[in-house]
Amino acid sequence: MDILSHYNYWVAIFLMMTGFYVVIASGNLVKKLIGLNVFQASVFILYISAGVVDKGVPPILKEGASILYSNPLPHVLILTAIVVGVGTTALGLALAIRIKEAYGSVEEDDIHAQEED
Amino acid sequence: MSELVFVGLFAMLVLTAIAAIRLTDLFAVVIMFSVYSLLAASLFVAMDAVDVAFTEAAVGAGVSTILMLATLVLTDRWEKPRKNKALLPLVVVSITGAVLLYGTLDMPDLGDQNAPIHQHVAKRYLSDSGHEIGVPNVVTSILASYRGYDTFGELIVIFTAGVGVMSLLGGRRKKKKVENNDT
Amino acid sequence: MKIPASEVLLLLALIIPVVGSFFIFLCRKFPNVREGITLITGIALFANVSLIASRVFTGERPEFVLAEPFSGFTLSLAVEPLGMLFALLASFLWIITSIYAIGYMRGHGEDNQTRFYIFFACSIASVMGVAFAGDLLTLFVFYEILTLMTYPLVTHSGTAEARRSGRVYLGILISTSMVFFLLAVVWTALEVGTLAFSIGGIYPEGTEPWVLGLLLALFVFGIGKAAIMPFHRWLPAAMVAPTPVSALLHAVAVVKAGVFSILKICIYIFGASSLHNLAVAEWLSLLAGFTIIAASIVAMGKDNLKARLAYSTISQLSYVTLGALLGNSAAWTGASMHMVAHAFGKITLFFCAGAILVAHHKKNVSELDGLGRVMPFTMGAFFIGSLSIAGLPPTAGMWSKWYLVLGTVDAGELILLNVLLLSTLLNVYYLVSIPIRGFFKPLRTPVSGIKEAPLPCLIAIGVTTTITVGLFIYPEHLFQAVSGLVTTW
Amino acid sequence: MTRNPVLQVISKIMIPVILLFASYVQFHGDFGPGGGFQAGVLFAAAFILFGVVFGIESVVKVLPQGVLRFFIASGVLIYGATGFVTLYKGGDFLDYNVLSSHGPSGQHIGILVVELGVGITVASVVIAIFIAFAERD
Amino acid sequence: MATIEQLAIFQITIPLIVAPLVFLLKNGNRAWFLTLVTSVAMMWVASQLLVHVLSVGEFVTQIGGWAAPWGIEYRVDTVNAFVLLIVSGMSSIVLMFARQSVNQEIESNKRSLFYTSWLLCLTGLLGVTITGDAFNVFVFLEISSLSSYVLIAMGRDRRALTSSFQYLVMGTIGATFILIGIGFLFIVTGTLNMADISERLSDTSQTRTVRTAFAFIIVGIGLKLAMFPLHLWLPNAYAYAPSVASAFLAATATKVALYMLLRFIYTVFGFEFSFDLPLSETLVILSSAAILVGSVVAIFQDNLKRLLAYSSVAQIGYMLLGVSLATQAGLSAALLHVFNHAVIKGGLFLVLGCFVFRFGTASLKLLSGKGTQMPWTFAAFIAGGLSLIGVPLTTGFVSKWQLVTAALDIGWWPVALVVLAGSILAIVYVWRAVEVLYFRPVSDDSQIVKEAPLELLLPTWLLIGANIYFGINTELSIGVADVAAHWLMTGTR
Repeated sequence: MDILSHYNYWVAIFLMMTGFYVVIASGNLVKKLIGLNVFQASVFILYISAGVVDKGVPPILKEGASILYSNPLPHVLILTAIVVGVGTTALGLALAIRIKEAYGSVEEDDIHAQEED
Repeated sequence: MSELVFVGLFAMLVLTAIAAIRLTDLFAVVIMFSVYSLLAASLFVAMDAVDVAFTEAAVGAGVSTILMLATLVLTDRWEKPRKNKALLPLVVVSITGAVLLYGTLDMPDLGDQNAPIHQHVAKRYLSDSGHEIGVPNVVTSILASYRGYDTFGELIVIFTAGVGVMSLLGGRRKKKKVENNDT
Repeated sequence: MKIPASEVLLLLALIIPVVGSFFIFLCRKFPNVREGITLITGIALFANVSLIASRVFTGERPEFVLAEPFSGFTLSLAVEPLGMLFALLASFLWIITSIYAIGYMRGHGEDNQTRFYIFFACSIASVMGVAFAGDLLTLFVFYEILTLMTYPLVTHSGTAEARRSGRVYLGILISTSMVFFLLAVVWTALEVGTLAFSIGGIYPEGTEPWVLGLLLALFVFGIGKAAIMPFHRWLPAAMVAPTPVSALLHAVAVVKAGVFSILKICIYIFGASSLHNLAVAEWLSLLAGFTIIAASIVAMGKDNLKARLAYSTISQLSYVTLGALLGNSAAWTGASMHMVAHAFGKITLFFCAGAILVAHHKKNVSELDGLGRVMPFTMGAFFIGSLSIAGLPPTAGMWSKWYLVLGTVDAGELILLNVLLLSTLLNVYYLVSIPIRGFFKPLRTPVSGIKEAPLPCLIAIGVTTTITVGLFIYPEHLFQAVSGLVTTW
Repeated sequence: MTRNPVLQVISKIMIPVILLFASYVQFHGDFGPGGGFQAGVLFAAAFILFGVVFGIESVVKVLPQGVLRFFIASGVLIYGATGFVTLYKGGDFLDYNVLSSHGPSGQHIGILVVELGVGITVASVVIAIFIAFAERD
Repeated sequence: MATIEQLAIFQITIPLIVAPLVFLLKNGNRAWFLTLVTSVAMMWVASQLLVHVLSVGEFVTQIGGWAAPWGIEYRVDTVNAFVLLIVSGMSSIVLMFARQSVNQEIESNKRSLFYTSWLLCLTGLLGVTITGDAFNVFVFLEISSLSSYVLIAMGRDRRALTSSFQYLVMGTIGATFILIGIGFLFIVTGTLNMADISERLSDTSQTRTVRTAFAFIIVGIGLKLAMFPLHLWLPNAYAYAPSVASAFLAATATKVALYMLLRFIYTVFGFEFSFDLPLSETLVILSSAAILVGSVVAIFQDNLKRLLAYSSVAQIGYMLLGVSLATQAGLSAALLHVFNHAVIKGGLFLVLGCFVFRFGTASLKLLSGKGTQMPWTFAAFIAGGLSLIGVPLTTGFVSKWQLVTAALDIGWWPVALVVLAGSILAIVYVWRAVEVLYFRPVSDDSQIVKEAPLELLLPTWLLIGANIYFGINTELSIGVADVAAHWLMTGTR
């Protein structure tokens, strides 16, 4: 196994983990959501890079016998996943706004402090 | 050639992601995220996923960024530093990452055209969709026909998100009172 | 009128009290009607049970399957002589207690009397379920229901003390049964594949002794209602309940359901031969012996009359457990008879305690000096009752104790023989002494004339006392009933 | 919102272009990249731009809540109805082959219709979300 | 008359198509009625499916005219037909209860949105259950998740917002984990159809990639399932959601997640692969901890809804414990408890709905002594509580019996002891509530209320009655659970 032939996955994993870290370590709700987005977008990179074919072209059929196309299936899946992601983000942001209105803050620490008393 | 593009884009993605972690000005973080999306979109183009690139650009750099900015206007621009820096997140993330790395060890190489992912279902789509569907863009064929049901689900997700946002933010216009019905 | 089949009668034994409680609920606004219904239900139940008994003692063995919740394991009713005896005892004493309760509850001005009568009836229904349980699963189910149905009676007054006692009551009884008893039942089900009671036991030959021993221990400790130490604390706690509850449930129905279950399990699940070979059975019977003595010693220190009676009950229950574990026919005969004898003796004592409470508001033993002159009838009954508990003539208790002693001799358990004899002495000291002081010591606070409890209370006391003595003079019926069983064991 | 005349003029030119491009993306998805979802987002982008430049009230005036709700629902209904039509015609759910005697042309019709449904709902949901956020100011 | 394949399609598509119609309605009562009718119809469909698979056997339905793995298919078997019936049935019963409760708790202009979300959530749960495609699972999972975030956020308390947010974050992490896992499987097999994956895995199963995929899918589902210690979102979410949403979600959402877990363990990865990994050991430790910790924490809750929520954490532990035994009896006990717990918790949350309806609170402190004012509701609470404890003649007892039997059968007596210890802890938390509700002096005398209206009491007692009915007559519940477990273990009927 050629070590360098997997760098795409490894970078994607590094990116995923930065996003994941922001989600669980940050106390700011909006930043958490941004982290979530980075996390998901990096998963998308993982999927898409798995669909790459050396010397391939985008999967739009052309006349010609032996054209090498990239794998279209990951693209379809990720299109769906992107949409799901934006739906989640919109909902999360709307919640963040309501939380700000109800608590006056979007920091987890402040919110906890208010709920304890 | 494409390898070089990949490496360059990956390097920039890493830099933006790290910047997004470290910044506390959320406005800058959102911009970083927007840049991140655009870079990802470019990467997708380089990886032959033009549809995905288009969508990622429109959604990540477009819709999401606008919504995030709008949220920042309504909430706070600056992130407060946390009182206690917990070690736990770092541990969790390291373990998760390590497991993922372990998982990649048996994966096929990047771009290997003999990888199983290219052999089974996808192969048939590429070879048969032309005469079965008659649409040149295979992504569209799969999206709307072979896996049209998933797309229906995707539409429902968007619908759900719309319903959710309307139920959370709709109805009470221009009222900015802090609710405190804490019973 | 056509007399229905015995199976239907069995079901009726469960239904009658439940239907009765429903009517009690309907008539909650009319106390006289309500109490009338209680009595009618009691009489109907006793008639029903007697009818079953008349058939069972001629050899009929009705069975009735209620449901089959797990494949192969049913909820079923079935009658055998021991259960029959228990059902007769409980249903008969329910009538007596109802009469007593009417006097007591009114005389004492208790709240929530409707709730009291409803749950009382439901408890009796559960007792019938225990008595007529056709298999171990059913026994377990009704055992648990009985605990729940008696909880509202224990916490009747709703005071902080009652709630605390209720917690102890529920906590110990449910915990022991949910963990030990249930575990033993499930284990048995897995081990044997059936839970039906059968003569000679159900465990197949060659079951590992440690398995049998562990199971026996699980059963004995799991049946917390038998109040073997260290799971006895619920019984004194339950004494916060109104006296009729203590009298019927915690001298007769509930506690007897416990020892009845142990007896039944020893006879029909383990069988004599299994018990003989088990070291654990011997250890447990020694523990029962310890409980007999320890509870008696604790009882001596209790000034509160009901508490003293409660500890006496703990001690007496272990007689039955002990007899059950000895596993020979003399011991089993003694244990069965003791269930009956102790029931009449102890209920008399509780009735007396309640009568004293209602008439003179006295709860403590130390206040009873000289009370014999004011309540001669009650104190006389108390004397008879305590003789029976001690196992002295002319009372029923003597016969049962006699057979238990024979059982220990048969089993060669000299320590236990001495325990029984010592226990008699202790009983004399802490129970028989009470009426003696009541008659011979001077009255503390002078009361003019005789002041007894309300008439219904006296009637009840009279009946149970008479039977206590009657069973001494004419023990044949009881003995025949029991020995009729013994031959089939 | 600031009412900058330069912006207003530019956006007046831009918005039709965006709309046109959106329509192109909507109906050309079979051949090149694009499709209902991307078109919907672009379409919404035009309205968002309009709202940013001319104020959110003007968007609400064009697309009041009720109308928007109608569009949101109708996209989903179009997609679902397509499925039921194919089911009714004896095919599977969303089996476009039965829409026409010639398989691929049935596929063509089907894809066009469902993409339209996607476009309508996506555009109107994105606009609705934007309005909901903007109205909180 | 529709064919059985069409019925399977209708199971998902009809609520999907009704949802936008409900969304267009302005009147909350009409929206409610349409939702209720749809839900009941789906319950009927599910029962037809179950009858069919029990008598004829499992079947597949393809969508879009493409056979799997090219297209997406539904796969209906005993296990998921059982879950479909539980989900649609609980939804219907809770909806019967919903009208008055929702009218009181949710602003009038948001009611139709609430019912739209309800239908979407129902569809999502049904869709996850019925589908045979791994990626489709993800899509429908997100439909159910997003709509449940909305349902929870509609609670009156402001903490509903934070708990919904917390759930959103954890739920999305879970979904993303599942997405990663599915991606890994996709990369090594090249397919998304579950049956196809399973077939192709048999050659490549012992690779590191597949093991990682397994880990991520289990953890991802574990988040959705509120598997200890990933349960942190659950107590708040159930506590502050509108009463009916709590009842609906508590009775269905975690059940579907458990089904997903079983589906992946047994039919995608396969029994041998899954239990070669230290799955059994992990599950047994986590679920025992869930039972003990969940129950102990429940004892200290002041809010009754939170109390029940922590009890749910413990009850999920019971189900996972059954799975961890890795035997058919254990699996059957787990599936049985899926059903029984749905009935118990659904019923109890409806009881709390009645209390909230009259008193506006589920706080134990504020409700002290008020049980007597609503005798029927209080009686239902006791009956449901007894079932939770596992007293004989209730469903809880049946579950416990089956679980203990299964554990003892393979000699895991410490597991049996954990189960029994859990029920003792349950006595403590249930009885604490009963005592406070009944015996404590009333905190303020001003509020004297009537018994809850019949419209609320009937569905409540329907579920509580079901607790007793299925505690005595277990032919249906145990019967189906046995068949389903057998199917999962062997792949044959």
